[in-house]
Amino acid sequence: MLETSTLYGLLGIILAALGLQAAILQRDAIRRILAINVLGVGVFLVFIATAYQGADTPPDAVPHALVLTGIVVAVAATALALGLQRRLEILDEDTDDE
Amino acid sequence: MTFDALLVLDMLLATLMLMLAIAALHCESLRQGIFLYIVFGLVTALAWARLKAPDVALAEAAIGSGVAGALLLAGLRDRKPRKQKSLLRRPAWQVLTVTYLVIGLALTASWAFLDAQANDVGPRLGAMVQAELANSGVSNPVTAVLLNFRAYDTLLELAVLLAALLGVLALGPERAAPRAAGPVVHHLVAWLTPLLIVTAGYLLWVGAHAPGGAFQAGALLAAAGIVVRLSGNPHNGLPSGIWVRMLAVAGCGVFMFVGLASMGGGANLLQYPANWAGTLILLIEVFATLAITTSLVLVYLGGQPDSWSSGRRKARA
Amino acid sequence: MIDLLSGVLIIGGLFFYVAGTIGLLRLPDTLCRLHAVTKADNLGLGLLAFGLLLQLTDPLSMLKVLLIWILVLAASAAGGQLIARHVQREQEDSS
Amino acid sequence: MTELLLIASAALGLNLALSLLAMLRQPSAGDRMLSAQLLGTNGVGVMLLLSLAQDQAALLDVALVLALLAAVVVIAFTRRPQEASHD
Repeated sequence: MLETSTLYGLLGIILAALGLQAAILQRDAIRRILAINVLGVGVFLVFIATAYQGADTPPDAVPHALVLTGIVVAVAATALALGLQRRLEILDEDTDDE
Repeated sequence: MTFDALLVLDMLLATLMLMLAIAALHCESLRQGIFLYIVFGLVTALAWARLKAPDVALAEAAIGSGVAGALLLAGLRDRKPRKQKSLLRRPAWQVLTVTYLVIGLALTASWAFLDAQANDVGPRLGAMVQAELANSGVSNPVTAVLLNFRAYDTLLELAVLLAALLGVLALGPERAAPRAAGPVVHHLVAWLTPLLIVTAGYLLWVGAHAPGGAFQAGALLAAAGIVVRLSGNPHNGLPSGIWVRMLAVAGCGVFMFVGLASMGGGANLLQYPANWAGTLILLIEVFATLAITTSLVLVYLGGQPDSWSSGRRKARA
Repeated sequence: MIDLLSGVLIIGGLFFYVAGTIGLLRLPDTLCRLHAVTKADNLGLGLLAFGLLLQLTDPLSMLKVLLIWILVLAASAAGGQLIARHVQREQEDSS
Repeated sequence: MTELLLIASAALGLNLALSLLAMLRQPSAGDRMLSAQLLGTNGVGVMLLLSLAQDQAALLDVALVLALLAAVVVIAFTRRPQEASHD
């Protein structure tokens, strides 16, 4: 019988692997940023899956807090990366014009 | 019977997440990829709800699919249409090497995960949290961990957010504002914004005893700033000049101040006196919310607001 | 009795959800699909919400469920308008 | 009652998958936003059902946030950048 936490934990690992593969293989900056976000969700899923202790027990709060922190850090990193890619885009344009 | 239905739901959510992730990462059009990523965020929020992590589900619904989606769309608009590159393929040997390496890594991680599950012995940190919860000043265990037991993490997280904000501000002027919206968007924004603000206030308040708190509230307030911006209003709801900067550092600042003040009372850094803990946590959360909101709206603008540099620009001209 | 009634309401809600999806799958053009989806979907959520309301006891929770329904109704009405405009503009652009 | 709620949420989940499929078949911009709305309402429905089935009142708040953010996403998708303004 498949335990809930095992199902979601393995799903998290597969998602993280998919995100990692795409982050390495894609060439487009925004696609890579997207891939890193998927990688992050995969890792968070492993955390939350380990926190889950069945339908009747309250889950472990520590991984929940870690994941909350992680989500905010991930969005901060995404914003910075998108800012950098915008800067690159502007620089590209300048060199094209010359 | 109950179990069967749950298993069906689990399998559905898992399949959906897998398919959405693959489709979002590898579809032809990047715009569609971002759209699929937002839907992926929605399904992820359902998975968090299913795994009894309502705090995380709230944050995912607000940040993961909402704010991150708006950010990615803004990033996509930075592209000039003629430059929207199609998928560039890599040579087969690179694809194969990376794929096999990643599969190897995933198998190792799965083995470690299954092994850890099979040998699940020893006390969990969660039990310690439950035991000490009464002394934390709040009754929601996740808030207790974030703002009391592991307050260092949260302080540093606010610092990371501030660092990202400084990085974005250093990159130049803000993105061009969208043009003024028509009446439909204006009306939608006119009643959506107050609702977002009220819900944010509510989440901040209930965070002490139920799922919610500074991050979720900050993300919702930031969403309010983002829709005001999207409606073509140049003011985006933030105060001007020095006040924005004060707000952006207020989270870290108040947090550090409280931490140092508790040292003055003879305790360790960030070790609050037990009878004050609830009040101090609320104080920190209010300023953290304001700082998170300010930072998220400013990074959405993508650079220094025009109002900051207009003085300098006039001087140059 | 209440359970039965809310069960019927929930199943009725599901029916409209499915009808909305079938509309999305089968109807010929975007504006028709728009019509089917916004009507059926909100009725679906409405019935579902009323089915759930019968099960709730806490007044704050009931208020929240009502608020969610009204919110989705309003957002869908405005969103339908926006999407129709967007479709129209795309057609103008392409012609 | 819990069983009915769980079965209903699984059925809505299936419906969510189907509407996603519908979207992938017709990827014009209007249809995409249309299914965004449908997916949003679907997600809110599943969240409401789960809230009652798992007896977690907090999930009502999540459903509320989802409903709010679905409106935000629709606005974000229908807005165009300034350069494209010709009307």
